Amino acid sequence: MSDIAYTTKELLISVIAPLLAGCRHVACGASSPIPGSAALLTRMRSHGQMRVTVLGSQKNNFFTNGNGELFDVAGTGRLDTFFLGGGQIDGQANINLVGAGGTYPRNDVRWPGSFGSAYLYFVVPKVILFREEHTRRVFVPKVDFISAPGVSEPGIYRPGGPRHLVTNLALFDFDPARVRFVLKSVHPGHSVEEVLDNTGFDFDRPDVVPETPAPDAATLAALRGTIRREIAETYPRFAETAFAA
Amino acid sequence: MSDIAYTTKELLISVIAPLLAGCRHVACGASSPIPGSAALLTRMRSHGQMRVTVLGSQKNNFFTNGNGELFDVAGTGRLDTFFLGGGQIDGQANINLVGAGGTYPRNDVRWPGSFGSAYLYFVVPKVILFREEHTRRVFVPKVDFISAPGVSEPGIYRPGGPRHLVTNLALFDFDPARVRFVLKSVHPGHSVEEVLDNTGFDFDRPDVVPETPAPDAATLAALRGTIRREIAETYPRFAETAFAA
Amino acid sequence: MQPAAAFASLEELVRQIPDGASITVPVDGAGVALAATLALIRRGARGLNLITAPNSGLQADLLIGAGCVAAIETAGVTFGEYGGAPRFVDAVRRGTITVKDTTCPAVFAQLQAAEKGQPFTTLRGILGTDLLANRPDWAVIDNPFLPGDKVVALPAMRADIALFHAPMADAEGNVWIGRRRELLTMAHAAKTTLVTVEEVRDGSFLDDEQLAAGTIPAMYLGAVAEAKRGATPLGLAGRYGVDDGFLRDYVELARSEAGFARMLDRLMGAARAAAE
Amino acid sequence: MQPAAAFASLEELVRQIPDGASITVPVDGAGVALAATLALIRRGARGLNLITAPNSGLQADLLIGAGCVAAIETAGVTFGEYGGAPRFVDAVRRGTITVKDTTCPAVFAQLQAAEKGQPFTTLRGILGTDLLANRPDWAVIDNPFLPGDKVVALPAMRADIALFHAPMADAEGNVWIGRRRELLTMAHAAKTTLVTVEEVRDGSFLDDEQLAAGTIPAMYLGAVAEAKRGATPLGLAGRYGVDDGFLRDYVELARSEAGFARMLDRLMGAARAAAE
Repeated sequence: MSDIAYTTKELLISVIAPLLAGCRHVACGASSPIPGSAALLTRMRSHGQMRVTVLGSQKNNFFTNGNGELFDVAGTGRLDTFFLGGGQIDGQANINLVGAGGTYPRNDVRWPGSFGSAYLYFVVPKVILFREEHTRRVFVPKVDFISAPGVSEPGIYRPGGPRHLVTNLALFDFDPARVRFVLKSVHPGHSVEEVLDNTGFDFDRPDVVPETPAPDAATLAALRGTIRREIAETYPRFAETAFAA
Repeated sequence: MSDIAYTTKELLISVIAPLLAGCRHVACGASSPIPGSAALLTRMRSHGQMRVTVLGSQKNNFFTNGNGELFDVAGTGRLDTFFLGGGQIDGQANINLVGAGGTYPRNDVRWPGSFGSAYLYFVVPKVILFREEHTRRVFVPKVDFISAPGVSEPGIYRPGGPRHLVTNLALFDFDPARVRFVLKSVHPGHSVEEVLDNTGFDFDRPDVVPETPAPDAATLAALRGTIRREIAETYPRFAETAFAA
Repeated sequence: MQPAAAFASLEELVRQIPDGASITVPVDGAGVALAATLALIRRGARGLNLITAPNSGLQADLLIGAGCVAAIETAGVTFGEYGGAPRFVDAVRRGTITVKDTTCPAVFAQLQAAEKGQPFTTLRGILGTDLLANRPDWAVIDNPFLPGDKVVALPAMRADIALFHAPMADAEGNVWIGRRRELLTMAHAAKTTLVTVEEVRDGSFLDDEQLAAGTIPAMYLGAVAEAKRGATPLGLAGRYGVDDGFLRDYVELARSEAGFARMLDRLMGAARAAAE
Repeated sequence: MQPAAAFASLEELVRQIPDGASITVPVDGAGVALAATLALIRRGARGLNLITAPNSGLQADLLIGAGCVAAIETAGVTFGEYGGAPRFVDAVRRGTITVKDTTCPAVFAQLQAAEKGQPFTTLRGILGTDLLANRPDWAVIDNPFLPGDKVVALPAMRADIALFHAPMADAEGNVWIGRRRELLTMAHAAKTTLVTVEEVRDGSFLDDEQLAAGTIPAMYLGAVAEAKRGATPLGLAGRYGVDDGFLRDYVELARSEAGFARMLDRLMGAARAAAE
């Protein structure tokens, strides 16, 4: 715990970073400044052992074989962690990036599309689901369209899948054997009740749910110094606003 | 017909060149100076309509996607003509680049291997078989190993195949419908009997077999000027010895 | 001399895209031929089968908004941080275009199959998704080397035309794309390729080992047109950035058809001014 | 900072190739790591499964002659205009190595399948050949999109090690290969890649758009060793030519085991002299 004031984005970065410890290669997709910052923070602490790919970056993107190289890297086991989100996420960790309401393809709400999720969710060992908005609109009993399924039947090639879920309210683990999320901690200033009220699916939780540790002074110093500079290359506006001065 | 003296290699180039007329793209494999010279000659006459790829050349090789690009170009219909040879060639135009005698893989005679023949023979519309040595050792009743078959069963994807055979003695066409070679002309100084004596398979021939036209003065001038210079980039020793002064 | 690619004006270039053609286009920022897209809209193209390789933003939204598109095959259409793609979303909801949802690596694998002249390819993943459930043109087959192992089979993606913008062409019509190798794959995979470039340089990139490594040879190209700032208002890496203000306005205003018409006018006006 | 590739000596580099490993090597003249090959022979490697991508000459013949090879998968082993590959031919005839005959595009397609992490690929052609008849590890399957259309299925070719020589590495261990893109595919496809280079330069090739287009990123590389003239007596495009005299002598003399031993000594002596 720290007495230093911090922003919500700083908290989320500090929640994600420890989940990446020990990874050799972490990649973050487009429009992912918080996962990107968490990856850069963990790389800083890895003493040169961790590689980070920030899509959209020039400095932190080593690909020389075109846009498809990310998927080849993932398919050959050279990517340990990727981040996915979803317009809807259900309790079996199915994610929907396509649309909600009405009947596909003429959904009432149309999102951009599934991007690489239908592949990366299968082959990347540790997928971290990240969605800031924690509401029943997002966390539904059952997604309206499966862009990528949380689990697969036995016999289907599936070395990868969801392992964690991070939101503005809480951190969950995902248990693929039981096909259920497990609440691990609730962020400072929020409660288990608030999480229950805003989640449309059942999940497991311990009798006493810990509070998510606030970022410590060293973490905040790193974020506000090195990491702010590094992430600014790809996300200049985020770098200006996400961190306390 | 021409009264100018010419070398056998100049004759062979002048035999092959007309077979390439109208092609948009001709490629020649490694160790193919005679086909290469014929392709460059035809390109010169095409008024900028024909592209030539000489493997091993820097100037006449536009590939920028690695060694495999030749096969991709062929597979997508972007290559009209390629040259193949064979340690053995039989009357059904099967070619053998692997070995003869004994039992595969322990053949008595072992050649380098099949290279791209097992693919290019299927997808390149006009494959020209070229083998200078015209003997019964080469032109056998049945090859000992099929590196690539002359024809395929109905239903097999086969836009390409053998269309001509050029040797030191003669020019043949190949008729895929009848699965037979047809003698088109015998080179000056040789006879139909000599061709029959040195060919181990049956082939068709007209009652009167024409003599192969000798290279004309304009062709010889082109060969001994522009083409000699162009082929020297890849085959310097050939350029020194193949052409009369 | 080898045959060179044909140099053309923007208008001549887009005349090679017939109504109903299938077109592959790259990701926003990776070399979108936006000036050519405007020329295509000006010529009133209709019924295009747009394939985004693998996703798009402004380019797809403009073509859809202008009524050029019958169907779109895409892993995603979005303006990223700026917001959703208004004309795409509207057309999908109203059912005025056919949308074939896909996933990025499927597109890349299908382009590679077409590049090789192979009839189909296979890909891990996808099983159990509603993408697969809605793609009757995909199949599930057995891995012949591991009984019981299912893989998704995808047909080769051989578009009529690949269309993109690149930093430069040489005098022979070879086009330099640097490390944007997906553009090379698109060119290999399509029946023909139309490219706009910032500038045309003397000589041949293929004579320079460093440039050759990032070059698309002329033989793949149907036409090359010079179009300075031809990706504007999108960016071109190493040359110019994206026009933030335009994209911000666009995602707001193009929610209505009238607003879209105004934004399209703004682009057309800028293109006319640049051409004069 | 991103992790860099490990720089190593030639001896350290070849220690990463265990007996029995499968190794992909490029075509003679395309960047053969000949100095590393000699180091591998010196360390007495045995039981290698050599995969030529897609053919070879001196390198394969040396490894076979020195008794390092248990099996070779190849589309061809030859010295081209110089003549046949004497130790390869002898070993095949005597049955002391296993030979798996293949065809060039099969190798490229299988490497691309491994590069993508796909279990297998398919290829046109090959049907009706004795290649197929002798490859129980290949299969014939139906094109799922065209009933009755047969294609040959080939397993992904994921070698333990890719081994080659390149013009230069940078300080981070990124390796520049220019337009020799088959080396990139080999590196992507193998479990790890060992590279020798003519020279190591400061900075990062990835910061230069022209160099980046022809660069293999460090992440794919297990070790990089500096080896000046590391392809000799074979050539390296743009740097030095082939040693004609050596190859002429080799194809003659290496027909006998004693002659081969003399030629190998000649190379080892030259390598020692170069190292001093």
